Amino acid sequence: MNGTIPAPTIEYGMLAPLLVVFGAAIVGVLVEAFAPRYLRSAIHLPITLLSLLISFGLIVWQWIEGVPTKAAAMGAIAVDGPAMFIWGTILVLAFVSVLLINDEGHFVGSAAAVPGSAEEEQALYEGAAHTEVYPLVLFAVGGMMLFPAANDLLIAFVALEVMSLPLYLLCGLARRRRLLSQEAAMKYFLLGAFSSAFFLYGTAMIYGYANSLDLAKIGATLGTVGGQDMLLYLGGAMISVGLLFKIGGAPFQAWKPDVYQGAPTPITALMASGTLIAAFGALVRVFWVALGGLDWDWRPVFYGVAVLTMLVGAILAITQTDIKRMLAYSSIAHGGFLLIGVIATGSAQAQNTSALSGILFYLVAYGFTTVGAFAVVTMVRDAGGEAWHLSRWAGLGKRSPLLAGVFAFFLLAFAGIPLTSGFFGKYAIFQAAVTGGALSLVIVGVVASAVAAFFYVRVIVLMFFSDPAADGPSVVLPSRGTAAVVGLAALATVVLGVFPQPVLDLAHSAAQSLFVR
Amino acid sequence: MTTHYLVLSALLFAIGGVGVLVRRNAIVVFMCVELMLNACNLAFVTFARQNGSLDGQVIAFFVMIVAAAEVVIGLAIIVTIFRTRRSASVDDASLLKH
Amino acid sequence: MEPAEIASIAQHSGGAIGVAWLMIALPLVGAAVLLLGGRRTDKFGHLLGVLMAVASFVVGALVFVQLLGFAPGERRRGVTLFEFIPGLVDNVGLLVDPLSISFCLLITGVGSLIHIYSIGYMAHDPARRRFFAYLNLFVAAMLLLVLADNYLILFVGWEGVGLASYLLIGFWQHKPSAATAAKKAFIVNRVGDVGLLIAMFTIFATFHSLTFSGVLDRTGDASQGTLTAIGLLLLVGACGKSAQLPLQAWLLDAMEGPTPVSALIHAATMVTAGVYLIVRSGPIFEGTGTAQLVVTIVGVATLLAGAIIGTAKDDIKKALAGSTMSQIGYMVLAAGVGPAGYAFAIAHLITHGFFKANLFLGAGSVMHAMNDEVDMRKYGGLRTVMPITFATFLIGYLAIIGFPLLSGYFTKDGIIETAMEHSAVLGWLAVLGAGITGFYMSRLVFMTFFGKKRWDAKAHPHESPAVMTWPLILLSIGSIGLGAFLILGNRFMIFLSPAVGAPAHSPAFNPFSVPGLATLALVAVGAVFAWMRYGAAEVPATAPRGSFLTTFARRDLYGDALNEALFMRPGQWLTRLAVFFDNRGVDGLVNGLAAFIGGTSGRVRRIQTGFVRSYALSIFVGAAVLVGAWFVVGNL
Amino acid sequence: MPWLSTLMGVSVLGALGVTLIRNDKLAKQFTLLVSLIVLALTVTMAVQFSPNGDQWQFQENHSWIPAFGINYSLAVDGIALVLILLSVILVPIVVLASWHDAEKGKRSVRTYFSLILVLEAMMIGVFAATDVFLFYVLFEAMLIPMYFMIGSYGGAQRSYAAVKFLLYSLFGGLLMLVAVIALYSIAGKNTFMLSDLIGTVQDVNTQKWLFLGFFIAFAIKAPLWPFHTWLPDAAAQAPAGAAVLLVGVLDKVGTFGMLRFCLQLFPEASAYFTPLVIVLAVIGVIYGAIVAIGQTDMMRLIAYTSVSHFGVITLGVFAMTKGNPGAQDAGAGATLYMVNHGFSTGALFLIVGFLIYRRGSQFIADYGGVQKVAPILAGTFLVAGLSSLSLPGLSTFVSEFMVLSGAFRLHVPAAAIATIGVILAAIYILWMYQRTMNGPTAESVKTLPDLNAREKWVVAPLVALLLVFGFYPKPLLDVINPAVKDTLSSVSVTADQAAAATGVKEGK
Repeated sequence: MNGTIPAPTIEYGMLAPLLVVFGAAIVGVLVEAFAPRYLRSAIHLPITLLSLLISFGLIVWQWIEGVPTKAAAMGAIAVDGPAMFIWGTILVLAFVSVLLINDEGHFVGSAAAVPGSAEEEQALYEGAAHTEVYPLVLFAVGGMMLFPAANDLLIAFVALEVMSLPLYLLCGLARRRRLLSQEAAMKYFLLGAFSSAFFLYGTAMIYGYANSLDLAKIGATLGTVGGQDMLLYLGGAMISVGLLFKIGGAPFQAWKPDVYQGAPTPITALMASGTLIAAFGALVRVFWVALGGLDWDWRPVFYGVAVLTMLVGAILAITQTDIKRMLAYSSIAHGGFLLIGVIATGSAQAQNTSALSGILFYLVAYGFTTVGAFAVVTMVRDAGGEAWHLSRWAGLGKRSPLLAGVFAFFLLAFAGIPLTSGFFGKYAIFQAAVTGGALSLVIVGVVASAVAAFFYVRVIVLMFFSDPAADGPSVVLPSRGTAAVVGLAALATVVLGVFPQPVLDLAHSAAQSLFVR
Repeated sequence: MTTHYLVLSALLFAIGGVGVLVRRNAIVVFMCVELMLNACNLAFVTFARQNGSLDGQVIAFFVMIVAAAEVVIGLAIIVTIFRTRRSASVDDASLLKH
Repeated sequence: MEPAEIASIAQHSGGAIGVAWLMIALPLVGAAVLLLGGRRTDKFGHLLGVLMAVASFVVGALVFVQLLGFAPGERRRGVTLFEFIPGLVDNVGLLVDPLSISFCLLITGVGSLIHIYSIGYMAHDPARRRFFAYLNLFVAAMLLLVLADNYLILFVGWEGVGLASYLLIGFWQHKPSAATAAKKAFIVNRVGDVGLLIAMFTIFATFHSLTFSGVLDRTGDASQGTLTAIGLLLLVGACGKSAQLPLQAWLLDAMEGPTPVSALIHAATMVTAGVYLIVRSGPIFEGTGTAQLVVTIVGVATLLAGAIIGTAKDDIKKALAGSTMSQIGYMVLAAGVGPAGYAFAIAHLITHGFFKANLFLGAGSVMHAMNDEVDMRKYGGLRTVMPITFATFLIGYLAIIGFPLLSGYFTKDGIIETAMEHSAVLGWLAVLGAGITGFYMSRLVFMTFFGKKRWDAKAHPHESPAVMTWPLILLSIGSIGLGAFLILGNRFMIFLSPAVGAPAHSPAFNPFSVPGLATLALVAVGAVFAWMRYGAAEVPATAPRGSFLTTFARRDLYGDALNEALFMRPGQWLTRLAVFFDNRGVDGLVNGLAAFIGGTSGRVRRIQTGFVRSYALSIFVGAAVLVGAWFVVGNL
Repeated sequence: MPWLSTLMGVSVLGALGVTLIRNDKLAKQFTLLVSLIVLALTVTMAVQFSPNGDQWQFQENHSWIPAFGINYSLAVDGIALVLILLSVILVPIVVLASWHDAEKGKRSVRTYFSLILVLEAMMIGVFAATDVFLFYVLFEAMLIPMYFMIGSYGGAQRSYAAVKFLLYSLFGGLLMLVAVIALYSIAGKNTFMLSDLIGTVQDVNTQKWLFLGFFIAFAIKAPLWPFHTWLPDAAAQAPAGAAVLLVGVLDKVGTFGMLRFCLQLFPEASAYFTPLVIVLAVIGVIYGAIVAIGQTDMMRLIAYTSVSHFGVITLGVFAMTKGNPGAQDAGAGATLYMVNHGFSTGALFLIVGFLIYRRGSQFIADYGGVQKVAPILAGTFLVAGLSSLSLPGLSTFVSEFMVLSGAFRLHVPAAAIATIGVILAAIYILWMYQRTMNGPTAESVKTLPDLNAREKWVVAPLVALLLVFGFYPKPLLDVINPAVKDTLSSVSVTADQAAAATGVKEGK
């Protein structure tokens, strides 16, 4: 002990994208506190969108300037290629989701009011709105950005919570079907908290083993400490519980269908894209940087998880009758496919690069398609709000061919039909896996894809080949925001399916440097 | 010596975990989660002591703050659902299934 | 036996032979014009058809004349037409030689007469134009069959005549029996075709060629076993087309077609294609005694079977069909004997073409007069009302039973003599067949033209118009003189020998040989017996029950029953089984798999109970399993 | 001039154009025009193809996704050329034949015709692709337009049929995807170009697995017994025009794939599996025919005949193996059969489609004696049927003979048993003909009109092609034979053997 503690250095420049988002979130809170009610919405939206844009711009600028090769904030936050790629993706998807969120009618006027009570009526009458949604979303987005960049398990934990806590709340804010919404919030919250306890306990064990929470240092410690393997295994397993919970890996997937179904659809879109991307970013970082030397141990375990996840997702989706639940199961299955990519890593640099770039590309492709799909879900409504039950979708292709066509296209992308983005995503992952020697996993993946194709195709059958019900749901004229979302998502799905090269290049160069240590 | 604390921490964590599984009241379930977090804190502090570094103790503070934030959110959600359903039993909220 | 020497083929261009393809093309164009022209050609369709047939005959005659101009050893002329399948059959070519030209003249000659006859016979049929189109098509295909210089093109013609036969048997296709008969004919022929196809595969695999010159000149290169296999397979093909046992069943049903069809296709020409095939492939058969033996056995068996069937039929056309089977049996028998028999086989084929066409057309004339009645028990005493028909029919009858000095006498006797030389058993069986022929043909004539009138009340028989009787007259001239012309002095044998090879020793016609006399005697016995039963005695209007043997003959020797029991019924069962298996088994497996996955999904989704505590439990257990797994894997 | 891209481009632009035309009738005429332009362009291209020139002609090669080593690479050899010709000839015919097909269901007529043109572009691309990955992409993407054509415009069971078709094919395709990826990794050349990949997989065991991945996909597509059960459903439910494109062209991609990819990429494995495949093919020939005999629905019947015919084609493809002196004949025959079968089955489907359109029933039992009221329809039906049973003089015979003759030199019993199929073919065709066209005219068909002018124009070119190539197959064979020879040489048959197989040509 020299008595002097060196002052921490913070690379504000590198962290600027994060800081912008968090800053904007805090501004949002202030707006909520001080701005008059009727102005709030008008102030929030520009702030939110602008902050996301600025943040994105900063990332682009930084990318052009050159990707940093050293972790920022005393090694706590790694602003490296993959992190920046993920940031960019999350920001774009968040931007798109905000457009969706901004649409009228998704959120309850007063969350505290009992559903069906006079109080609620009053709130609706007054046009009350939970404008807190915007800062909450920004906080969540900030958390999503921090999570995959966390180079320290403590930061990871904090990021996890920063990302999750606003989402718990957002889940409970649906205007219609409020019982479901509240139930979803509660389930998500309790299970989320439960799983982060596991994550934290695992962190503690790792700390006990390595005497550090810095991922790089943990990685360096592996194999140098004798007789403490128990701590390491326990820690690794527990951490993976927390991470797998977030991506919905089996057997930790149970929350996903319920929460996806109950949450307001724009929030589901944000979760299904952003959270998944963030969680995968974190998972990959933790398991490569910190536990990369232990891959012989975690790889078989993940192998089992991946197989189970793909099969559970694909098989359970088949008999779903609710479109949002079905998409949730589909998201589980896609999580399984992505896990193949995680397992595909190997010792060789090139192999790791191709696996990582595969994962990154898949995340982009899936993220856009899924936001687009949920955006379409928001537009198909009947008297009771969004028409979730699949039987209500019958004959949609005849009523509004364009919308149904776009949705069918998204579904085909989910199914991984060539000339859609989903195909190249899957291809990139499978290819990395085959090269990495995980052929058997790819075969399971292929079988799961075939099974999964069934329920995507079934929706197309309903929309196009069945006759419409007499009192079928109508398609609301999309607001400019929603239309933009659907259009952008469709465009991304096409472009990534036909000319994936630019994005592949980006993902590749992001993955090239791998993670900073 | 520190092993005992670790065992205690593990026990607390397990008790918390089992509590989540067996208790119906949402508040109690949530408290059990808090118990698990605190078990983690105990482990952090123990390891800090064992390894002779301060990090673990600092971490414990971080965790407490996060836990506090979690309480705020959690109670808000639980109270809302209680107001709606007049029940704090987690088993009553099971509309979303299959 | 060593294959007989046959002359080599000289490529030819120019002259009539150079345009020999016109023989085929003319009727083909006729068919095309009539079929594509539709109703517009109704008015002159029959005339165009006749014109094309006659034109084809004229070309054939010119070709024949040119061919005669060559020295005997140079009478095999090849004409290359156009490229076909590189590597397999490089060119489509024609082979004009004594064998093929004989057939051409028969086909176009008899064919033209039958065309002319049909003008009258089909005068009242609204679809007469189509009939002539099909007849033209047949003539073209048949000529292609005999003129082809390789097996593959032969097969094209072979199937072409099958198609024409199918179309013509089913010409009155609104009649279910006609449609069924047509289909049956085609399918049974296809059984034979399989034999021919596999024969061609084997030939190509062995000789790397399908041209006659490429194969038949090199039979020595192949092993005995291969030659036997090829021979037997060719025989299967021949059996199908020529209605030889065991593929005879279709011919009797084929009589559902209009009578000129029966005359042209199912008596004079198409059914003899099998004989042509065997004779043309002579070197192959000569290289293998086994195949030859089988050929002769099939021939004898069929000649007897056909004759027996002929004795029991009351349907005049079916009786004649049985007779046709039987006569072709003779030809096959002769063809199986080798070069010594070829000339007789073909000569009999030609004379048979004349007298059988004569008989069929005569029968048609009778039917024409009797409102299409075919049951001979309803005829009787027609000789007075239809003198020309009777006279020509009588000539045909005498020719077929081998009455001395008429055509059949010379050619059939030749066959019997040759067979006798080859094998006494076969010879005597052939003699026996001749005796039966005497019986059933006499029966036919007596029942039709003699005895009491047993006509229907509505029947007003009359002599047919000249357009029908003139062909009869011309055919009966052939029936009288052709045999003597061909056989005496071995004229035909010598003419044919460049194409099929000369026999080791030329048999001279000997009218007083033991078999010859025995034949005459047996024929006489048969005729007398027939006179006693059907001429002198009363013919009952309904057929008596008869003995077991009669039933046996009436039911076509149980050929159909056998086919039904052996193929049709099991086939139907197999089909049903296969359909069931496909729906329930193969498709069931696919659908079952889908149902299984769906069922699994339905059951497994129950784990998603909706209770947050059960989700927590799954996380807890999952965590425990994960931890356990890490430990297990880590300590491996 | 980038011929192949132009062809695809014209089709795709046409497809887009059709969707913009508001007037249905105009849209149809436009579609017909586009398809005729494509046909004209293709013929112009085909004329410039020199049969004895380079194996690959009209090459185009652009990098598409360099990250994965994928090229947009097109070229044709003789085999691809004739199959493209088949496709572009069938499309205008199908368009003309489907004039009123899409109107029944009150569904978008424009979409239907647009889908046809999209499909046309993909059909051209899939045969012309010389990049394995590009082939795969089109192979799978083709399913989608066809899926919509069956599902939206088909019969009562169309959803079931469409889903079954899509999932079945997709499953096969995914297995192939695994093999494609594995091939890429094993070859390690960072390219999917077929020419670069040939001969890269040396290990026989690996070859076997990769072979299976490709083969199962193709066997499902083709369809080979026992992977065939999707076809009767799809063909029976699809509108006749779609059925023609499905069975006539799309399914050919399966056999084409076997020839182009299985044999060339995995020669040893192909040789290893040849006995198995031949057994399956022969079972398919006989089984398909027997089941066809037992059908009561005409469209299903024709579908099963195709199962039988695909058996023959597969037999031919796999008779193209090392050491078979008949390899050249078998391969050229199989290729020719693919073309002929397209015309023959196409004609059959379309004519049956006309019949069904008139009477509104697919069941044989609902007909009888149609010949009397509609002789031209009956006549053309018979011609198409006869080509299906490979009557000599019609082009199917030439190819069937070549295949069986070629296969006979490899395996006598297999070819002999397959030959029995010709009897069964006669039974199913003629029995169907008899039950529908012959006999007394059924009451319900007494007023059926005969073919109208448009329908005659549909049938005439098909019948003409069948007849012309039946007697003069040389133009096609001249193009096919060198390509087959080149293919054979990469299936490692030595030049001498191939020459011996071609035999007579040089020998004499």
